Amino acid sequence: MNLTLLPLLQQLLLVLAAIVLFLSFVLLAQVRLISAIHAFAWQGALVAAVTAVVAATGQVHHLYFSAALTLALKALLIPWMLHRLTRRLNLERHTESLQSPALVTMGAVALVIFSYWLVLPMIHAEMTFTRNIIAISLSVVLIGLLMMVFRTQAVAQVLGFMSMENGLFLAAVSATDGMPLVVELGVAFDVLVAMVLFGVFFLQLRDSIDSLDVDRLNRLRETGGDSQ
Amino acid sequence: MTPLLLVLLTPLLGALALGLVRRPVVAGWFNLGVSVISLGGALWLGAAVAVTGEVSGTLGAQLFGPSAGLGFRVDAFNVYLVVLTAFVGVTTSIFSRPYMRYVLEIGRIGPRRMRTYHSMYQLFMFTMLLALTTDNLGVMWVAVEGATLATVLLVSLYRTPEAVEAAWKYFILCGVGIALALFGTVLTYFAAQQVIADPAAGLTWSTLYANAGGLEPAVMRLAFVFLLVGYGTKVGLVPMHQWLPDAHSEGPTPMSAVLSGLLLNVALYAVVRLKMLVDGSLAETASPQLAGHLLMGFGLVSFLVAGLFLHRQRDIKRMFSYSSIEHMGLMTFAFGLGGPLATFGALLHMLVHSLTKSAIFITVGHATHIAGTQSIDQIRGLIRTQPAVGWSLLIGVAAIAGFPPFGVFMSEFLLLTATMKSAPWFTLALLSGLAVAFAGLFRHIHPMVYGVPPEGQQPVEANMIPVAVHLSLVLWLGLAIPGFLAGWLDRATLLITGAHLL
Amino acid sequence: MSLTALLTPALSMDTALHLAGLAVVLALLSSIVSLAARRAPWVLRRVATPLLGFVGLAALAAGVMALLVGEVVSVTLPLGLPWLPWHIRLDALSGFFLAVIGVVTCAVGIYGPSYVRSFEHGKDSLTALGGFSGLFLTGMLLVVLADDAFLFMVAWELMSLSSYFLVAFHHEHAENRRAAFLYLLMAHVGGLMILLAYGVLAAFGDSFAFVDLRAAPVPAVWAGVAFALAFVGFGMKAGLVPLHAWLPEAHPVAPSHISALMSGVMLKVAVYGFIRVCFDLIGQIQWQWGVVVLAIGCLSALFGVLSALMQTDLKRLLAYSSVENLGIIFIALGLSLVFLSADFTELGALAFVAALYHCLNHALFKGLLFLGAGAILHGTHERDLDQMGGLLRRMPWTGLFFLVGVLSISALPPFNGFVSEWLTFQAALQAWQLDSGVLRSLIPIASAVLALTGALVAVTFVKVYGIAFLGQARSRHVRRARRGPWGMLAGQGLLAVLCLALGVLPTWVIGLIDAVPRQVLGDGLPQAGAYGWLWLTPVSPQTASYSGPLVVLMLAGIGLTAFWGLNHLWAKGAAVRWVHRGDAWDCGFAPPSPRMQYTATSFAQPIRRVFGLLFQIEESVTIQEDGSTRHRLRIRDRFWGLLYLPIARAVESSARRVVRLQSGNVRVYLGWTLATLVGLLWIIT
Amino acid sequence: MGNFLTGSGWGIAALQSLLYVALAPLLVGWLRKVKARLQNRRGPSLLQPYRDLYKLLAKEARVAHTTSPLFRAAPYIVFTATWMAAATVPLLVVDLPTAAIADIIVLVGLLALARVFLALAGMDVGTAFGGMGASREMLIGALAEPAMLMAVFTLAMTAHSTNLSSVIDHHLSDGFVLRPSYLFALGGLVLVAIAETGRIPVDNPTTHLELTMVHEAMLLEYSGRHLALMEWAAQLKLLLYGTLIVNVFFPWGIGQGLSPAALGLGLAAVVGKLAVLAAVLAVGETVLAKMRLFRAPAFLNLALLLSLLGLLSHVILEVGA
Repeated sequence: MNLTLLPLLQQLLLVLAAIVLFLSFVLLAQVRLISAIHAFAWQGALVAAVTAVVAATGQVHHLYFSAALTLALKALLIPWMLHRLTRRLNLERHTESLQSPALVTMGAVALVIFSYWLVLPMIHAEMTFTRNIIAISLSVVLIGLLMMVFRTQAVAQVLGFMSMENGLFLAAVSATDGMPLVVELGVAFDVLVAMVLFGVFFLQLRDSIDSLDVDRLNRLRETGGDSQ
Repeated sequence: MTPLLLVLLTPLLGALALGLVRRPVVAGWFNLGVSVISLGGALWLGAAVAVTGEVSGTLGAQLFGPSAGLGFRVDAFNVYLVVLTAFVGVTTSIFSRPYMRYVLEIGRIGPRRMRTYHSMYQLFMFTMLLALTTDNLGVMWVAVEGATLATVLLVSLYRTPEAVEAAWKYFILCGVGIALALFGTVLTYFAAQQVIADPAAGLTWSTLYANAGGLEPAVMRLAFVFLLVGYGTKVGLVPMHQWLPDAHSEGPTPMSAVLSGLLLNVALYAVVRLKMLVDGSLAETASPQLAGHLLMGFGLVSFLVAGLFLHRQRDIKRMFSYSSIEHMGLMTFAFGLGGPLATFGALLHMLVHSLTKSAIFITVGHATHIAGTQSIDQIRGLIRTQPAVGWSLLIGVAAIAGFPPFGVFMSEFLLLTATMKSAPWFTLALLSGLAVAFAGLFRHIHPMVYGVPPEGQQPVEANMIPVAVHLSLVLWLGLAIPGFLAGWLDRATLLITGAHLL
Repeated sequence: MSLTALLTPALSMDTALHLAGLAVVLALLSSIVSLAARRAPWVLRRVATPLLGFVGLAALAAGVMALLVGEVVSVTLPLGLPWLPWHIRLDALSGFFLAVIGVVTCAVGIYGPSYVRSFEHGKDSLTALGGFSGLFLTGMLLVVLADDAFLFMVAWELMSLSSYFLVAFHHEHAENRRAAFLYLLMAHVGGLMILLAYGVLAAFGDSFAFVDLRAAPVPAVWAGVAFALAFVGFGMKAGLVPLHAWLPEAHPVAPSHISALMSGVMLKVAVYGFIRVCFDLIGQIQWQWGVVVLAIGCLSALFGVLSALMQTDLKRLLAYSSVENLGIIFIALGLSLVFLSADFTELGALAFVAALYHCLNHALFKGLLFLGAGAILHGTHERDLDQMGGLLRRMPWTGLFFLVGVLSISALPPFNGFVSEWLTFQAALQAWQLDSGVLRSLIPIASAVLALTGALVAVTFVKVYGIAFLGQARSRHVRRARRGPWGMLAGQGLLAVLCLALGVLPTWVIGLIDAVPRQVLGDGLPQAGAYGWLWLTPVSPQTASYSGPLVVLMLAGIGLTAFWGLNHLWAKGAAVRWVHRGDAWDCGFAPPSPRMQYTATSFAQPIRRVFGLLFQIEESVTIQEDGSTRHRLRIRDRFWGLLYLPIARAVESSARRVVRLQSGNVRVYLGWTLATLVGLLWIIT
Repeated sequence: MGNFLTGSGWGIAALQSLLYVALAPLLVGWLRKVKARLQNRRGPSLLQPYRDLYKLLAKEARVAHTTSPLFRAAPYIVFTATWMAAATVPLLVVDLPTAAIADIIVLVGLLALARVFLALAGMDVGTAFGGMGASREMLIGALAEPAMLMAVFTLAMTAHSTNLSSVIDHHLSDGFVLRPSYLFALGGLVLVAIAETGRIPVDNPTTHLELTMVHEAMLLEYSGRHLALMEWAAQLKLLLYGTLIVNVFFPWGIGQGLSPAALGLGLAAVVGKLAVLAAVLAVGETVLAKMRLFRAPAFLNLALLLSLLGLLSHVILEVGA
């Protein structure tokens, strides 16, 4: 793929996607919760921007709508809700360090390479542009998952989850010019409801275990103590 | 379209209305009424499908244009699941009415949460029915995610630390799984865009299936992995199953019955639909059976591991949820095996497992009510205290363990036969798995139903009609499969595998 | 089924089939009627259990008729899978086993009503007892009648499941629950094996109907696999060593009349299954099968009888003895397989008939003995031999019938057990005709084992009878034993009379059974009755002959003459009092007390020392503080440690390992998801 | 078999059976006489066993309170079964109908029947000795019976018949053949006979020390005619085994027709052979001592081994292929 041959808008698209990926790394490594929420908001905004750019390149009008939706939801509403929740839960100053950040970051890098390797055989040569975008979004999804694995804080886990959704959205928009409107509306609605429910659960969790440390959720298990 | 609307709108409107009904007693009856109406709709739909072979159409075509609306397709495969879902919905709501009243009486929940419960119950039914009937993969995803959202509050309904924990795990794991499934859906859509002109139809299953041969194999392969891991989480395939026992054991018992009996089926239904697409796409490649092999692998692992899990259980509801994992594993294996015989067996197994397992969960609800605990060690002498409950539990477990003359035996017989024909060596694994699971179930069941009850254990008011109905149906299916059902399943088999069995 | 067809006295297969159908319907009816027993306990005693007697009668009539006519009749029922309806078929083989089921059931039907009366005031559910008894019989009858694998399996598992509920009838004792669990587990595994055997055959045939299985062109290797699976599956049900562990646990804990059915009949149904699959369906017999069956049969016979000898619990002893008898049946079947594989059809038929005859005999005398044990249990509430003694004087009729059972099972002339063992020996003695030297030398060893077994059985049952019925009572409740009701005695009496009749008139019985090998193997025993009904000459008159009637006649003649001569003629001549009662000789020490008698344990002590290696024996003598000594003896089945415990431990330890998956940490769970995803993605590219 | 069933055949059979009963005490008398001579005693008269029997028959029978009717029935059953068993062994001539009624397996069965009743009678009294004797008797019987069956099976397989008459006929028609299998079978059968008839070294028929008794322990409570029948049955059993050994392994002299000459020759031959056998037995008993009970299994295992070797050497060495 020769970058110079691409139209400017597509070049812009690549830049934006790269920043989305970078923000995933930021999310992964960020120790301060508030900053992580900010990073997430930026990621959402970038995804919205990507959507808008795709809408502009492809003249797909309903994508403008989804761009607005994404911006509202991912960049504004959800971060705002998270913000409010952290304040309510007295977590503004909460920091959380990964146990071995270097290793986790290396793992994330490996996942990026893996994603790229994965999509390599996928598509005919003329569509390399799309393919690479898919690789990026796949990496964002996987890093989101990785973040959920390594973050012990419930809010951080939700951030990871939401960042996965960002990756999905990136893929949907950039590779396929967006999904049918019904589906997109449905997905957005589900994400919103999920966020509301997450909020409910933060409160329930704090009520029941006095903390949002998911490692302390270990009552339900089979190991330890003989069953008979 | 009318029956379809009846099936879908009844629970949706019911959910909204139930959110407003304040009196728990009324809500219980209302819930039952709503379920009965949807069952009526489902039966009507079934009759319609029996006559015409397939009912399809688009809802909201006027609103969004013919291609953008909600496409529906009800064929032999999903219609029996629709009827099953509506049916179990009714019987469970029969059970749920007195049971939840008891829960309310002992103060585990208040009237407000009771409202949530009933409303979510119907919402959950709606999402499942939607997932089953829709022709759009995207909508299906939305519906399955919606099912998660609807049930997650139910799991934490009791607000005990365990319940909250279980709900959180359920939410996170299924959320992640479903997100991965969405990625798979996106990839499928992406593959579809290469071959299907109308972008709006790119997620319509019927269209995709018709063009399955043209879908890019490399993309579909990738997509299927995501879909399998995603929906597989929801099916409860090992090693993504961990949410399942937690959610089943901590939620209210009627919820466990529908989760185990229905939700898992719906997720498996989704996997099978997608497998059909992938099979079409991979038919010409070097590994045409890839999807099947993956399913077989996951199925077998789930089956064996869940069987072992059964041996170390302390909680009766957890135990039966592992049993559900085991059976879902078996079905997954069978669908993976492919071929008309295995598919027919798996379809039948879906049916009988749902019926039996929901009957068992209902009985377990009564049993825990009698003993006042879910701990296996403290449930004793049920047959003496309340013979109806004790015997139902024992017979239900015998049925689920695959003893004739119950239907589970029939389907397991078919599955084993099919396995023996196409993959004889797996039979050994299946057999040892069955034996291990069997031992695991019965070693715990025995002391619970037999023996001398503890001092002061009293019988409770129990409505055993749903259990009796379910078990009689399973018995009937074990003795003879009625012709119309056989024809139905055969048509579904034809849809899935392209070949008749009969 | 029309009533007129039933009433037509004509002997025809259709009538037989109708009778068999009637038996099934009656059994179901008995089961359904029992549902009322919850409200009205008398239903069980007055309706449900007597109905079983009629079930037995119908089955017996159907079976005998099928044997007499010697043809085949089949029908299809509109049940089952859409493409595999239930096939029913009645031929000589099914007829024979129907008769076996029928005759014992008949006796149980007579015996049962008085026996179940004692449960009416117990806590255990009478509905369960009656309902599952009926289903149990239904299952057994349908197994024998089934003509496709699916119905066979349904009936088979129905039989297992309902008998399991009967084993768990007295469920308040933990060991009974354990027995029931073990039973059900092994029955399930065995059932799966059988299913697999059918599956292997069906893979080469068109469908699961027996017609197609019979016609299936199975390659030799797969035939061997099918045979092995069937042997393991049916052997598990038949209680062959080392798959016998459930049997001595499960049979004793069921109510006694059910134990009689389980030991007397259900094990035969397993034999039926084995014969049906291996002789009839697979068909192409290989000599290795015969050797395997022979070896396992020998092992079971010897181990079974030695274990029986070690027991002190009467019903457990009887259960172990069933293992031994099934071993003998399988020895005969093994011989038959060996001969058939070498194309000696007539000799194969001889051994086959011996096996069938022993099936029938075992059903009769084991049924009789279990009913007797039930009568003792009813009269004394005691199963422990070491508490019994002197029962012959308290329960003379039961004692007499039990003695008949003891003599029959010990294979003593002129009772029925002897005839079948004699036939087996005759078959074994024809080994010289075989070409293979190895087989020629193996078969004599098998017959040596058979001989040893026979002798040890005699020891075992001398012990049982001597300890339980003779001598003096060893406990107070046994001293006050009650004579059983007439119904119970009549049930035992019927079987006792049959035990003698089958020993005295073997020619007639073999004439009936002959239809089975003629249908299944294509050849019978034309020589058996060549010299009329007095003489049994299975191979040829020159080779061997036995005349049961004359033996009885002479025994009775000489014995009575001697008795009459000595007591009357001689007594008149000599003017002395002829019998004088007195105390037993005390050797000049303390007068004999019941506690000085040999006990069941001490009786078996010499044999225990001789064959001790086969068991895990823990024996210890401790001296108490007060100077008295205490002897502790514990005998365990070696196969537990060799076979069962390792499997149980393996499952336990893998379960313990597997549960680590459920560690409780949601992050670990997510890690699994991630790992699975990455792993799968890796695999597909 | 057909040629067996004639009227005169039945008559001779009855005569032969009576002869068994009549001769049995004589054999014991002879045995005791020889033994006494070997021990440098004069010993009782040859007819002493007859006198003993007569004396017992004339005495009153005492029966313990604790016994059941079985105790009184047992002597008749034991006597009858033993006699019946003996009747099937050709004494003077072959081809009698009694041989067709019951072959060697039935013979073993009848002896087992007698043993079972003997043991049951022993246990019926309810004393320690009865049970002890029964337990030991059954142990010995359990081990002896298979050995005996194996030994006779060797014969039966050679002659292709389990009918004793046919076996003897076969031997006579074959003439003198040296068969390894017979050597083993003979050894086995002799050991079995010693054990079964309660001779030294397995049991001592003359012992009066309760703890060492086997056979006598079961008879402790018997008296009068019951004891007489039991003793007589034991003597019959000895004669039976003796006849079996001499007539099967050394059949020469036995009559093959029903003529008086054949009968006379047969009688003379069998008396002579039995006299020699008893003398050999007496020598054996004089030089050996009684074994401990738990050596008896080893003794009988040897018998079983010999018999089995006989059978194996038959199928391996003599049938060929």
